[in-house]
Amino acid sequence: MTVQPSAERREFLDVNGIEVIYNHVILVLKGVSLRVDEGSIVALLGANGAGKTTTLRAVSNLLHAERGAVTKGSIALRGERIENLTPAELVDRGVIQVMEGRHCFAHLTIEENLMTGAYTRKDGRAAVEQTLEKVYAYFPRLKTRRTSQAAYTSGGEQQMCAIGRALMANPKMVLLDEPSMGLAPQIVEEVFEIVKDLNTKEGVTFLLAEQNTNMALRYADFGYILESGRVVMDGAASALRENEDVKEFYLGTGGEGRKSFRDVKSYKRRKRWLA
Amino acid sequence: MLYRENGQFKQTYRSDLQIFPVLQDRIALYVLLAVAFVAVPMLASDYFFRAVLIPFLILALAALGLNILVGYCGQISLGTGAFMAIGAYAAFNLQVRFDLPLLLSLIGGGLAATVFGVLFGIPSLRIRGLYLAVATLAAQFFTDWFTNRVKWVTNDSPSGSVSVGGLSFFGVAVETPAQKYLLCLAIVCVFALLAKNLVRGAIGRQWMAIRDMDVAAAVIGIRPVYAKLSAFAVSSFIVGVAGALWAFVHLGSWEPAAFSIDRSFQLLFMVIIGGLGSISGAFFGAAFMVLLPLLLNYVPHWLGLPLSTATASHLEHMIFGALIVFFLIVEPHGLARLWLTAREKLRLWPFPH
Amino acid sequence: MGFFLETLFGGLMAGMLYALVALGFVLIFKASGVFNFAQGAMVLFAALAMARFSEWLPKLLGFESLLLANVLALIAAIAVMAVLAWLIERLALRQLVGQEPIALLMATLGIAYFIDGAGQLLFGSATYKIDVGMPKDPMMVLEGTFEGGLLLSKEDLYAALISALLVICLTLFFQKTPTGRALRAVADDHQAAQSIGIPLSRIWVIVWTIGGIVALVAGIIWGSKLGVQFSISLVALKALPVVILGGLTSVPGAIVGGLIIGAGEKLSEIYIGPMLGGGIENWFAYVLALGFLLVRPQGLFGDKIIDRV
Amino acid sequence: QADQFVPLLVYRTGQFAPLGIPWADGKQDYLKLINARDGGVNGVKLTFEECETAYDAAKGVECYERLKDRGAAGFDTQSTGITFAVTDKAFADKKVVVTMGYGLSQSADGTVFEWNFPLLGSYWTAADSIVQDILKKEKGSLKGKKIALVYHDSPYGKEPILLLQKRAAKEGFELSLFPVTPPGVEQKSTWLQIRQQKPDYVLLWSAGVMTPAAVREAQATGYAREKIYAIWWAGSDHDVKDIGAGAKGYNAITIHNSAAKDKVHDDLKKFVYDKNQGTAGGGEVGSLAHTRGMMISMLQVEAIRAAQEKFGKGKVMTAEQVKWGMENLDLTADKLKALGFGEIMRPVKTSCSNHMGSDWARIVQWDGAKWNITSDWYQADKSLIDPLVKELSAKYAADKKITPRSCS
Amino acid sequence: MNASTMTETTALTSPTPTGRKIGEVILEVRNISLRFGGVKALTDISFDVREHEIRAIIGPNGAGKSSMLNCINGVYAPQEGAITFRGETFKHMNSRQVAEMGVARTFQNLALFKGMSVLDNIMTGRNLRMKTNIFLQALRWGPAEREEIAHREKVERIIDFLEIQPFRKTPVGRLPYGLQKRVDLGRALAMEPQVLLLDEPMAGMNVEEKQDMCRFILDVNDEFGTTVVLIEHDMGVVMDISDRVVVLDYGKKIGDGTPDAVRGNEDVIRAYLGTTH
Ligand SMILES: Nc1ncnc2c1ncn2[C@@H]1O[C@H](COP(=O)(O)OP(=O)(O)OP(=O)(O)O)[C@@H](O)[C@H]1O
Ligand SMILES: Nc1ncnc2c1ncn2[C@@H]1O[C@H](COP(=O)(O)OP(=O)(O)OP(=O)(O)O)[C@@H](O)[C@H]1O
Ligand SMILES: [Mg+2]
Ligand SMILES: [Mg+2]
Repeated sequence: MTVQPSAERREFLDVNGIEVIYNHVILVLKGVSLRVDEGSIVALLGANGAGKTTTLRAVSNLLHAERGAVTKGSIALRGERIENLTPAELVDRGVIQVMEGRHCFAHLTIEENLMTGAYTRKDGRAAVEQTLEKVYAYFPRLKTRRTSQAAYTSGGEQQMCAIGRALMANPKMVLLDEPSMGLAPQIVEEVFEIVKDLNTKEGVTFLLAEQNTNMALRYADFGYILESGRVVMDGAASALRENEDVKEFYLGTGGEGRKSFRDVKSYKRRKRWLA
Repeated sequence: MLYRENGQFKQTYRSDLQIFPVLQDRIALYVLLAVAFVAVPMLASDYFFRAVLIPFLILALAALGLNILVGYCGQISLGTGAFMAIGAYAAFNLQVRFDLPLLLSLIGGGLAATVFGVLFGIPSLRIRGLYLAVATLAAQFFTDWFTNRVKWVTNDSPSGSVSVGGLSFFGVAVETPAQKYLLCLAIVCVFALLAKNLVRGAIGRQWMAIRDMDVAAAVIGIRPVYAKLSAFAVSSFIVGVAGALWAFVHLGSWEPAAFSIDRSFQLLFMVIIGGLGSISGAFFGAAFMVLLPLLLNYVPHWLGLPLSTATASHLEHMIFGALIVFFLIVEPHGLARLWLTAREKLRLWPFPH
Repeated sequence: MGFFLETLFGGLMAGMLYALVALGFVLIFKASGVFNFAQGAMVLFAALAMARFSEWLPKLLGFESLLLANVLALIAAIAVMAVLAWLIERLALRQLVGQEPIALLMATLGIAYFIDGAGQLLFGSATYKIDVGMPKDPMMVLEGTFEGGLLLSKEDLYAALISALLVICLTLFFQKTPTGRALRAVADDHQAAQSIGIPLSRIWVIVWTIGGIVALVAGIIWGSKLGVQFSISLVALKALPVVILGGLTSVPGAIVGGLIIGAGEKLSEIYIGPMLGGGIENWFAYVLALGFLLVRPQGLFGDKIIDRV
Repeated sequence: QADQFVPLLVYRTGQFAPLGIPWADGKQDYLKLINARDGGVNGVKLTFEECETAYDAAKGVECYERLKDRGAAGFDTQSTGITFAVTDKAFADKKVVVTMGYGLSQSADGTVFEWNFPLLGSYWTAADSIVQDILKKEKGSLKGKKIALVYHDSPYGKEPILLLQKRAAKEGFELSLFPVTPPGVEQKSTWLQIRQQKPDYVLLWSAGVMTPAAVREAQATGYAREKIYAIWWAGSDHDVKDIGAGAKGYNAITIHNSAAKDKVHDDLKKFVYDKNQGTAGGGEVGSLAHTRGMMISMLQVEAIRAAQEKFGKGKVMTAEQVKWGMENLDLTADKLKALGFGEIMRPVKTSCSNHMGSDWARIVQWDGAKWNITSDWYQADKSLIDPLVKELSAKYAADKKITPRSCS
Repeated sequence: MNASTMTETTALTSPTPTGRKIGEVILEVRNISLRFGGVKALTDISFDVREHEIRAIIGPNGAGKSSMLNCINGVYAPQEGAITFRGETFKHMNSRQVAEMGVARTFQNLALFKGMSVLDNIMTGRNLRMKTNIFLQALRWGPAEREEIAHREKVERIIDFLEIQPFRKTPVGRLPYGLQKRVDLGRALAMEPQVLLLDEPMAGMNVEEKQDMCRFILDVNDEFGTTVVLIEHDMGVVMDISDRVVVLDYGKKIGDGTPDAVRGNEDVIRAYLGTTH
């Protein structure tokens, strides 16, 4: 099921040693490099504050609005440098981000929200309608709430809306920031199935930042682990799943298998891979 | 390397709760105060007092008051001019009708403004954001009309313009620009300290909580009514005192236009440019708004450019507008934040991060 | 009765004129979430451009026809407003994406200063004339029904018609076109709009250009009434209660708000004013708006203010 | 310093710029003329600097502070509001304030207002003269007539009320008041009320955009423009030019002949404009506001000249000395003629107690294209105005604890 | 209470629910119905919460879980039904009253005070207990300062407990999501509540962090006997730490009971758990 990044697969996204600074003073990424091959699913893992969101923002060029900037390194999409493109130009090239924390358009209805996702599409109404139906098929819950203003839908519904909206653009690559957050377990499963589905059927590439490591590593081909703004470990998903450290800290199955949350004895001093 | 807080450990919460926990900052403040109270009165010219320092101080005070409302409590007000006017006219009436001493007139003016402010603050319990601006604008236009139309407000002055003279503070005449300056400075310092205490205390946190997310604030037990109205009250008190000072000390005689909507806008400008939710921001903002036009006015002179008055004035407008946009781009949180960032950099210097 | 009706009509017409200015505010707010304090300055700028071009172009190109002069000036003024919109996007808005509304509001105040200065520098600060042939003399209707007839201003009637037309077009644009939808999305969340590929820059140039054109229309009508001069920018203050009452995000709201404010302030001035010494219409308009807001905090037709936890 | 400095407070921007610009240009042009033609006042060159107030009192104060130490000639603030704001300061600083045709009406009393010079007329004299003209039209009786005052709702607009009330009591007409909230872009309700009440005359104390708005609204509600009388600040060319025929019949009061042509204009052309030194552009020269500006500068220059006669020709005068000159102006018809103002204005004679110098005015009417003189000169009714001046200046003195000086 | 003593106490705690004394019913929700226009968010829901227990509410997205909490603490006014809290019955309460009675709450979509520092955010939780008047505060005099310091000490302990010391003075807006959740919890804890309503406190956390969070919740529950009502989508967490579980679906209650009972419930499996769990 997992595919190793290999020479035959074309490199899609190449992030090379980027440094990101917020507000001119807060250094968050300290030289992050990663590579996403065309048609693969790559997971970005790490603790809260490790810099996953920041990395995704750097790729999709949404840093600017957060008063952040890439100060070193380069980002290339199929060999083309993209640091200076606008987010809209990136979407034109098929790269779209699902932002952390949903960011639905509060005053628009669910359906209008989804339709805005198709803003850049030029393949006609019919095709857009078709995609819309596809999204509704993925998330039936959205269909029942299609005329509600997004602000008045539940957290999970908004999350589905945000993902659906991105899919409406017919993207080549999706940057998913914590897609599973706030979703009910079987929806989480469904979301990952959708990811897999799009990946295999339509060849969409995914870069996902996820806290649900278990799920992420189950579906991803390759994974990177970030700590404090650095990549501390990378490898094929299957390999990471077997790694003892990963097991202990991210899967909660270190040592003698899965431990009850009730039995966790104390706050662990986090073990760091850093020197 | 001089600006470091290394080695300054805090043993008690009391010391951590100081306004300026860093020693160097405290020293800088004392130096600043010494300069302001001692050196400036000896060195500055009359022009500088009257045209720069006094308006700066009074407007800073008004901005401070407004900042409590807008910056800390998040209630946009375009009626600051009205609150100043109420302060000024109330103080005027207390002075001419009851012959109250200056300090009491000022406080009376502040109290009148407080009542007025709370009254026009009541809609804030229901109306929010820009929509609230309309309530404060109602206050503005109502006051414009009221001070113009209702005769006893101006002590039956037929033209509606009024004046005061012969100011004295605890028996000391406040006549020369330097004396006026010192009076304003003292008042401003006292208010700045009181305001700082409020905003870093429980009530300040209530204001900010209401500003940032009022539903959540209510859930943790903050009463929006109390928080909002107290912000209106405190803010209009300070603004009212500033209005009275503006009228008594700066203008001497005035007509209602002195507190028009332009003044309201100007103060809002100061607060935002200076930094919302920051006491020092009021001072930065006032300095910016008072000094910049003067500077822009003088620059062509210094450069010997033969600009006509009109051209110079239009250019001044353009540059002023452009600078506002520029500063917002550089730091949307105002000059005070810019200053903090600069300080943070200084702390790290010579390392970039 | 006749007088009451006259006052009422007069007020409604005046309200339409306010609505025309208010429309500019609504448009930009609805489409970018920015409350554009520069709207008044834009009205002035546009009117100045129109007035001066219609004066300069005939001289420059050597023709006499007033109609031609007006048409050419109109085109030139629209072009100028488009350039202005482009500059505003380039130099200000683009740099402020994702900032809090208050910072953007402030920026528009800065822009207002800039435009005021630039407008007067380029076009002069004396009084100029716009003559698009608006009829100035009154017309009398229903002379049979009421003694002395009812007085109606033709100029106001024309203005009202133009406003209504603009409103219909803009409402359709916002509700029915994908661009309209994108504009509303931008107003809700700049970042999210960017993230799904809505090109903020282009959108903003479009919106501000439309805002500029609306300002131009308002400027022409007010300018032909009052003469074009700095004070034109102050009509924005009359439009403020209108926008707020109608709802910041509602195009038809601007019209309804205008009608209410217009009629309300005239009636109040005439029937309540004398008791209070007169001159009350200015603040009364705001108090009226305030009264409505207490019932509907989002204005009559504004989007509901959302607060959810 | 070998030059005599003249501070020029002006507003070339903002709401009132259309009035302020020609006014400011006129002030400057005349100073340039004196320098170019006469080489200054008895050889003392005049220097000057403008400071932009935008009609804002606070900015005006700053300008005053900025320029007050530079020299000694009077401040013409161009604004009633700024005059209010600087009057006390000027008293303390001993600086001359010249307010020709505006300012505080009671400041004509030189015993209390030592440093203020509301030359040539105040709003009281203006209102009085207008009433005189109306009286004449109505053949001497205003019993039972209705007169409305439509005014800028500010101290400026309110100044004439006191006098009009006195006049109303005397003549038996009914005075109704219509305040218009500045800026006065929308006046429909006011004019609808006027249409309803049908006053026989409307006096218009307006400023800036309020004037064209009022005339337009009068037109739209069908109120006869012939029945409107405006104060001189609402009677300039720019106020009605664009309305053209729509304003035909509109009356305004003036303190000078509208005559745009006098010797001073010829000199101005010859010595200043032909040398490309002029301040004004286009057709401003000869407009009411421009001429008024020149008059103000002329009065300043003559005060300096008068002072030099006493304190030493060819010397730079101090403020104290200029004040003396202001108080001892005696511009007879002959002198005015020599100065090139013979056609423009009437003689002026000031004294220690009389700081106004002249209280004559006349009416002009717009014929759709230009202003025409339609009345002879009226002198304001001293029996009404003098007690009012006394009363209010005494009140001012009491408020300010000023002991009026003796002028005898 | 700080991290080191905590470790000891937790080590002593027995892993089974019986270790704590579950008391009487403290909060009872009866026949609550809530509609928004045509949307029926809640239909006739009843359940109770006992003192000291950890009560979980689960259900698919849009089931009405958050709305339920909003009803309990007075943000929404249900059209029907009543809530009994410690013997007193209310149809609708305002948020302030609820807070005064000792109910604290965290939010699903972070509702922190963005412009304030972590410390100040948590200090707001102490608001109800701070009594000095505004004048004393302005002078920061005697009682005002003493009070401020006393509460600061309490808050510092919470900060230690939640291990967010380094961020004390950071504006919360800049913190990563997971830490913001912790601050949210801290603010609620600062109220020293009797009942703590937690809306998806562990969303967006990795296993390690969830373990920490569970520890915090269990400790609060143990140490202070705080009753906890918890909404959570991570079944592992819910099954492990809760005493009883309510299951909502489309605004209706479809299950109520111990974790094991709920896990076996057909309806629940179909509507929520799916097959994998
Ligand atoms: N706008 C901002 N301004 C300043 N600092 C920021 C900003 N956004 C993020 N940071 C800082 O950058 C660091 C990394 O944050 P980021 O959001 O990328 O983490 P993350 O890995 O996505 O965490 P989480 O899993 O909690 O979402 C954090 O320490 C955070 O405080
Ligand atoms: N203020 C409101 N106005 C309109 N509808 C609302 C409002 N609040 C909630 N709803 C609707 O009520 C239903 C229940 O919402 P709620 O937020 O309680 O769901 P939830 O169970 O918390 O879901 P999730 O797990 O996704 O957070 C949803 O369909 C939502 O759209
Ligand atoms: Mg993140
Ligand atoms: Mg929820």
